[in-house]
Amino acid sequence: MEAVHDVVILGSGLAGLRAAVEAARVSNDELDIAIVSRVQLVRSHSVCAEGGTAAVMQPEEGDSLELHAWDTVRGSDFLADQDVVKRFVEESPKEILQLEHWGIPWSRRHDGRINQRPFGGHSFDRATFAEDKTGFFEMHTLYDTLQKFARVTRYDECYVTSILVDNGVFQGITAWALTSGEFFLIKGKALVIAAGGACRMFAFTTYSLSATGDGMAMAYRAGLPLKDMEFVQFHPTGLVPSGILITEGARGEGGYLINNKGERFMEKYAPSKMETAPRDIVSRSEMTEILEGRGFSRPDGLDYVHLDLRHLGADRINERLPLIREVAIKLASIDPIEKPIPIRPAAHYCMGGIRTDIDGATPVEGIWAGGEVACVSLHGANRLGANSTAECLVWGKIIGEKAARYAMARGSVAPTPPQRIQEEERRLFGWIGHGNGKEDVFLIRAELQRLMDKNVSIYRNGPDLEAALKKVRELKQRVEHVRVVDTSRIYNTNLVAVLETINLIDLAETIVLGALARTESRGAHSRTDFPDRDDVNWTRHTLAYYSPEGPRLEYSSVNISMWQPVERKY
Amino acid sequence: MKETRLKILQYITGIGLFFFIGAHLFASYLSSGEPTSWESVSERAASSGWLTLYLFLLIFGLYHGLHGLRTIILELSIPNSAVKVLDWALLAIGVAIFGYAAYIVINAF
Amino acid sequence: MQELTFRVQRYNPGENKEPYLQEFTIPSSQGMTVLDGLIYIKENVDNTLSFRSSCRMGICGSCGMLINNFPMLACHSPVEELKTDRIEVRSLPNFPVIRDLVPSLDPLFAKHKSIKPYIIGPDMKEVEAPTSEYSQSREELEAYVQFAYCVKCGLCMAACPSVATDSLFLGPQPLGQAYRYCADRRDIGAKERFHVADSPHGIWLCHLAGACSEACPKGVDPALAIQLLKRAMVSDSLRLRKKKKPASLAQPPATSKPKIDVPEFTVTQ
Amino acid sequence: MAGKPASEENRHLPNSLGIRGWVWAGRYTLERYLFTLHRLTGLGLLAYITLHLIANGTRLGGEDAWTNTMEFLSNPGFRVGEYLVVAAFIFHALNGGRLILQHLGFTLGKPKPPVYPYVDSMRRRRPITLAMLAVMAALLLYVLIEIVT
Ligand SMILES: Cc1cc2nc3c(=O)[nH]c(=O)nc-3n(C[C@H](O)[C@H](O)[C@H](O)COP(=O)(O)OP(=O)(O)OC[C@H]3O[C@@H](n4cnc5c(N)ncnc54)[C@H](O)[C@@H]3O)c2cc1C
Ligand code: HEM
Ligand code: SF4
Ligand code: F3S
Ligand code: FES
Repeated sequence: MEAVHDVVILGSGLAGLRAAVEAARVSNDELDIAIVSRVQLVRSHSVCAEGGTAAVMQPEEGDSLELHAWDTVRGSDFLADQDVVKRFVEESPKEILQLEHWGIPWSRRHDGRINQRPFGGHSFDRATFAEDKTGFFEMHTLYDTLQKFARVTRYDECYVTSILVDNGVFQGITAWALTSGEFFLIKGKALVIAAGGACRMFAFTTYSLSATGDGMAMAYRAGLPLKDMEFVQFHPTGLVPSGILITEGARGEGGYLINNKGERFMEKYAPSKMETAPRDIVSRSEMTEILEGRGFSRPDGLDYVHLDLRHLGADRINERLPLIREVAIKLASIDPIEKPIPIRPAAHYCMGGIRTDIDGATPVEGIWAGGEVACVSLHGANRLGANSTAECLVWGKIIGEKAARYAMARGSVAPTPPQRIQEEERRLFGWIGHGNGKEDVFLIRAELQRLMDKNVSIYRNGPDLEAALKKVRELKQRVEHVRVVDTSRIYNTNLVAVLETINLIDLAETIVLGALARTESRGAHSRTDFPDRDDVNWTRHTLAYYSPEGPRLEYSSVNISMWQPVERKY
Repeated sequence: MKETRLKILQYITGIGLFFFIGAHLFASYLSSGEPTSWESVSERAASSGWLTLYLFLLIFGLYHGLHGLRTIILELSIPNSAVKVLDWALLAIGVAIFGYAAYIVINAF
Repeated sequence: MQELTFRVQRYNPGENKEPYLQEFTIPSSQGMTVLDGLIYIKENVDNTLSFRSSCRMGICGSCGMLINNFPMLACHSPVEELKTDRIEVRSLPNFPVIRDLVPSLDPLFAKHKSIKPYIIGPDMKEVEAPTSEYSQSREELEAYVQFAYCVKCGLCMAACPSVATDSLFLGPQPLGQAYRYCADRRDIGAKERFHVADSPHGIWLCHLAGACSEACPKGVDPALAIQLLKRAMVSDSLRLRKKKKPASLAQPPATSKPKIDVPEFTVTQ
Repeated sequence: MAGKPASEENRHLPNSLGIRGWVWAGRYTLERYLFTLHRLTGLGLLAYITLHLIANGTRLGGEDAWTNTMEFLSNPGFRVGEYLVVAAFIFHALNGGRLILQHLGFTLGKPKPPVYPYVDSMRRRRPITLAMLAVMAALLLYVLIEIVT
C-alpha cells in the first residue's frame, strides 16, 4: 500500500492543524495535503491546554514586544535564542487576531475587546484566554477552519512508525491504520513534524495518555538531532492523585498556595511575584515545602500542598475557571468553591525536541518541525506559561507555509525502495508472534515512569542520574523481550503500548545523559550537586544524535543578540 | 427551503386540527341529543358550515397525518433518490382518500 | 465497595460474528473512574481489550461509551456516581463497531464537515488577513459560546432516536454546530447552512426528544441549538428574519498608559 | 472522506438501535419517551381516521346501513377503543402544542454558559412539560367520567 501527497503533516495538535490550514491556504487549496494523527484529529493532546496564549495585545496599556521578549529570555534562564524570541513576540499577536477572525470565543472585557489574564513570569497580564479551555477552543477553531479546504486528506488514527530519509532528503513515513489494520507508506515532497511532547515517561504528569514522544523518537532514529532534552518542565499544580492539570490561570486569577501550617509559602521564595513566579521556581518551592515536612502527606507518597481559590468566590470561579472546577469535582470530589485543591508539581512540558532553525527547518531537506516536538530554542531552560500554545501557532504557520512553498517548487516524489517498508512492517508486526516473551510491557513502562519520577525529577544529582542511566539501559534491553498477547492488527493497543514504550525509553536516555553531562543548575534543570548557573561553560545547547550504542552528545551556541545573561531573581 | 415550508404547514395544520377536531368531538360527544343518530348526522351534513368544517378537517388531517408518516418513513434511512417517489406516492394516497371522503361528505344526502 | 464487576463488550472483527459481554472482577479504589477500571483490566487482566482514551479529563472526547445503558465519557464517570458495583460497558450505539469498545465516528465527522462549520465572514479578505479585532459584547458571546463547548464526542448522536433509525440524519452534533456558527456575529453564512439543514434528512427529523442534551457531558445543549436554528429557518422562510448586523472591528482605546520598563539591551544591535 | 485507504473495506459491525430504540434506549428520563408516545399516537390517529372514513362510508348505503354500523360500533369493545382514540388525541394535541412552541424556540430560554453540574433547557423547563401532562390527565379523567356516565 502506498499513498502519495504533496505535503504530509504528522500530528494534528495545535501546531499540526495550524500548519495544515496554512499549507492549504498559501497553496490556494492546490496542493494535496495529508494530515496524519494517531488519534482522531481533534482529540490531540493540545485540547488539554487550559490557561492561555501569550501575546502583546494591549500596547496602549503599557505592554510592549520588548517586555514580552525580556520576560521570555529571563524566564528561559538565558538559554533561549534571542533572535527566535524576537520573531516569536512579533508574530504571536497576529495569531491571536487570526484565530479571533476564525471564530474562537476569546474571553472579552466589558468593552468587547479581547481580555488577558496574568500568568507566571510575565510582567504584564498578557495571557489571552478562552475561559480555562484555551487549547480546547483553539484546537476546535483550527479543526473547524480546516473543514473549508477540499484537498486535505485526513488519516485519523494512523500510528506513524518511522520517518524515511534517504541521503539527507525526506522520502516518506510508514503508518499503521489502527481502524483497518493496514500498514502502508505515505510519501510526500515535504514533511511537517508536529507530533508533540514526551512527558508520558513520567508517572505523575499532566499529559494525555496519547502524548508519548513518538515524533521525537522517530526523528531521532532517522538521524535528526534532539536539542536540550534535559530540560523538562514541572508544572506547580498537578491535581493529586491523577496529575491532571489545574491551570496556572488559577493562580493568575489570584489563587494562593498554602502549606500545612496555613502559610502562603511563596513569600519566602519569590516575594515580588508570589504565586505567579515562573514555573521552575514555584515547583521547586513546593518541593522544598514538601521535603521539609510542611506538606500534607498521603499513604501513596504523593504528598501535596494546597491551592486555595475560595476567596475568589463562586462567580469568578464559574466564569473564569469552569473546567478546573468540573474536573476537581469529578476526579477529586472537591469543589474549589468550598475547599482547597490538593496539588503537587507534575511533569508538564519538554523544552527540548527536534533541532530546527528559526524557520522550523530541520537539518534534513524537506522536513520541518514545530510545536512541542521541536526545539527552536524559544523556551531555553524554562518555558513561560502561555508561550507554548503561542509557539505552536506561530511556528505552525511558518512551517506550514515553508513546506507548502517547497512542495510547490519541487517536481516529483522520489521512489522509495520497497524493502525499507517491508523491513519496517516486519519490525512492527514481528512483535505479534511474541506471545511467550517474558516481559510485560505495562510493567516496564511503569518501572520507567517510577524511575523518572524519582531520579530525574525537579531536584537532580549525579549519583541518581548515574543510577537512572543504568536502569534506562537495562529497560532498553528488556523491552526487546516483551510479549504481545493481542494478535489482531485492528486496534491493537497492546502493540501500540510496546511501540510507545520503546520510544519513551530512547528519549529517556537522551534526557538522562544530557542532564548528567550538564554540571550546573539552570531553569528547570536543577542539580543539588551543582546548585549554581555556570554561564562560562554552559551557555550552550545540548544536541543528542542517535547511535545504536546510545546518544552521542554535541553542543551548539546560544544566540544572544539582545541581553547578556544576568542573575535571575523575582 | 422546501422541507421547512412543508414543516410549517405541519405546524399550521396541527394548530388547525386542534380547533376543528375539538369542535368535531364536542359535536359528537358533548352536545345534547344523540349525536350519531341519523337525524343529527343528516342535520349537520345539510348545514354548509359543518360541511366546510369537515372538508377542512379532511384536508388538514390528511396533510398533517401523511406528512407525519412521510417523516417517519424518511427516518428509515431511505436514500435521497427515493424521496421523490415517496412524495408522489403519499400525495396520490392523500388525494385518493380526500376524493373518496369528500364524495361521502357531499353526496351522502 | 471492595470489588467491582465489569461486564465489557468484546468484539474482534476477525474472530467474532457478534459482540459478547465478558466479565471481569477488579479491585476498586477511591475516586476511580470507569476509564481507570478499563485501564486496570487492560494492563493487569487482559491485554487484548481495546478502547479509546487520551486526555482522561473529559475534554478530548475520545472515550464515549454506553455505560450502564447511558452514553457517557468513561474518564468522566467516577464509579461512585453510578451507585452500583456492577458496571456494564458497551460500544456507543448508532455508530459502527470497529472492535471491542471502539466505535467508528467517521459518519459524525463527515456530517459535521457538511454543515460548513467555519466563519463565513462579510469580508473574507479581513478574515484571512486581520487588521484589528472584532469587538464582541458579553451578550454576543453568550449567544453562541455554550454551543462551542462541543467536544465532538458523539454521545448525543448515540442518544438521539432519529439517528437510531436514520443513518443519514444529520443529527444533534452537526446541527448544533450549524447553529453555533449562525449565532456568531462574525458570521454571515446562515443561509448556506440553512440550505444544508433543509434536506429531507436534515433538521426536521429532530423531534425534540431531548436525549441529546440529556446525554451531553459538556453542557452544550444541542437540543436548544437545534430549536433555535429551526426558529431561524422558519422565520427566514416566512421572510420574518431580521438581518443581523455584522460584527464591527474594535477601535483601539483613545487613552494610553506609559510603557512598563524593560532593561536596556546589553548587546549592541 | 477519511483518508484511510482501507476504510471502504467495511468490516465494521453496524450498531444502530433502530426502531428498537423507540421502546428502550437507555436511562433517559422523560422527553425521549414522550417522543415515542407522540409518534405512536400520531400513527394511531392516522390509522383511526382511515377506519373512521370507511365506517362513515356506510352512509352511502342510506339510513339503515348507517344505523346498523352505529349499533355494531356501540358494543363495549369499540367504546373502549374509542376512548383510547380520544386519549391518544388529547395526548397528541397537548404534546403537539408543546412541541410547536418549543420547536420554534419558545419557552426554552436563552443560551447561557453552563455552570456545572449542567442542566439543559429541556430539564430546566420540565415544569412546563409536567404541567402539560397534568392538564392531560385531568382531561382524560373528565372524558372517562363523561363517557361512563
Ligand atoms: C495539561 C496541559 C495544559 C497546558 N496548558 C497550556 C497553556 O495554558 N498555555 C500554553 O501555552 N501551553 C500549555 N500547555 C502546553 C501546550 O498545550 C503543548 O505544548 C502544545 O499543545 C503542544 O502542541 P503540539 O501541537 O506540539 O502537540 P500535540 O497537541 O501533543 O499533538 C501531537 C500530535 O501528534 C500526533 N502524533 C504523535 N505521535 C504520533 C504517531 N506516532 N503517529 C501519528 N501521529 C502521532 C498526535 O496524535 C497529535 O495529533 C499545556 C500542556 C498541558 C499538558
Ligand atoms: C390536535 C391537534 C394536533 C396537533 C397540535 C398536532 C401536532 C403535531 C406536531 C407538532 C407534530 C410534529 C412532531 C414532530 O415533528 O416532532 C405532529 C406529528 C404528527 N402528527 Fe399530529 N397533531 C395533531 C393532530 C394529529 C392528528 C389528528 C393526526 C392523525 C392524522 C396526527 C398525526 C401525526 C403524525 C402521524 C405525526 C408524525 C409523528 C412523528 O413524526 O413522530 N396529528 N403532530
Ligand atoms: S454536543 Fe455534547 S454530546 Fe454531542 S458531540 Fe458535542 S459534546 Fe458530545
Ligand atoms: S435527541 Fe434527537 S430528536 Fe432532536 S432534540 Fe436531540 S436531536
Ligand atoms: S479520555 Fe478524553 S474525554 Fe475521556
